[in-house]
Amino acid sequence: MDVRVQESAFDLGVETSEFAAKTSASGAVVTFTGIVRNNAAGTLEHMQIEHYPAMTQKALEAISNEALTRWQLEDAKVIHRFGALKPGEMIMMVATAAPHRKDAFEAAEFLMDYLKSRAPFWKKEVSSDDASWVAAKEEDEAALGRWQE
Amino acid sequence: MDVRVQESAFDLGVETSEFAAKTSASGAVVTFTGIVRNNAAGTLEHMQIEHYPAMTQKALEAISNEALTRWQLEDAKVIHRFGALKPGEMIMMVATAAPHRKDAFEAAEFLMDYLKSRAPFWKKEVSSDDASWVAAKEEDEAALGRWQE
Amino acid sequence: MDVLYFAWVRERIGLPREVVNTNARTVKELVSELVAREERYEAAFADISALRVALDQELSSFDAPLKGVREVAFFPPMTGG
Amino acid sequence: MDVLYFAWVRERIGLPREVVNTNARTVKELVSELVAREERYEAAFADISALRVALDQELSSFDAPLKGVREVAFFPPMTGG
Repeated sequence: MDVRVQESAFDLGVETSEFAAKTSASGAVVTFTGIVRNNAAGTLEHMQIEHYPAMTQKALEAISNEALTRWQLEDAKVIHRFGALKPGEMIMMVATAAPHRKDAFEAAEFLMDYLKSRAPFWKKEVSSDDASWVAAKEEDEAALGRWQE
Repeated sequence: MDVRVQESAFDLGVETSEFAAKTSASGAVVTFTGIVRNNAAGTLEHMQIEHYPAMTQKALEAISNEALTRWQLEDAKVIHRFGALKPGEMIMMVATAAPHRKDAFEAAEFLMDYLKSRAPFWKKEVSSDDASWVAAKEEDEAALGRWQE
Repeated sequence: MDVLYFAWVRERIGLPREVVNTNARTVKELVSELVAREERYEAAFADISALRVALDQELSSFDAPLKGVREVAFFPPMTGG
Repeated sequence: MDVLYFAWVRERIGLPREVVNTNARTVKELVSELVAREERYEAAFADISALRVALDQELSSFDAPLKGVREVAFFPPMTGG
């Protein structure tokens, strides 16, 4: 398991290749990557991502361990950045490796749903004429319902 | 859209990075990679993948177009290899890019479910003492039911 | 008409492709003609519920008409991905 | 007790962290004490249903007891990923 919270950029290609190379017993590797999108007007200067350092690593590890417990996974990786990220930059990625594709897909979706609403990150959109905190979406909170037993 | 059927290896890292870099309007990129697993006894020499050249490219393009129609996707990529692949080698990958993660995940799962049971590939496991065709799984056929309207 | 075989169908029949002159109106009739030829065809087509057929590179059914079709392919259920 | 604020809670209160001496037994009592202090706290805690709280870096509830807790953090719903 590999969980990293960092300000610097990561190389999706290198991270994905390394992850896949390590998982020789698995037939299925799923990755998800979140990328900063511009706003509708195209005026986004950057996305400011704030986090709660003392809590973030612990929270991401807890979510990853939960995924490793609930699905037949060989490995999981989570990288999440903070700081000022420009449109097109990668914010975060998760990767899962499993013998069967259903486990790899479900675990990746689970990780994403929990990251969205339970990991201590907050996003602020800073554009040329405005700065506003991204509001949590009801649909993201609702997505967690799927994983409640 | 990028659909390739090839005997040569592909670089997952390069393919994923290139795909993500092209999709500037999308916030979510999902990839799936299929890797040759060894058998339980650890005796697999290679997986021989046969296909139907005149049909394969057409079938993969039709499945990809269907995904682009059914979900709000910006782009999709499918690479599938044929020939003799050793344990640990990558057999195929799909990638999807979408404004929202739900579309990217669902479209990738749809592509995989259709590739498994509707793209003209057949796998033969060749081990030191045996060679046998991989049987289609009922669960793979059943997985398609989810996408029928 | 070109007739193609893949995977274990190809192995049982012993060749990947052949030209067949036929007046069969449906895939099923074509299968009957082939089965009548030789034992290896009978072995390959023993259980057509375990087989798939494509007409001119499109998945089809054993009841489909062959009129206008140039290429018929027989194979087991696919195992891609 | 260390009290931390994040995102717009931090902006409204005007500082990221402070030490608070309190006898509050629950998170809600702590919030009441803070709100009684100054208008900027009132602005931040106007609607606690729009807020989340973590006790010693674990998500918790506003009814939770503060006994033994060393670090309380207030913030809006998270928007990670």
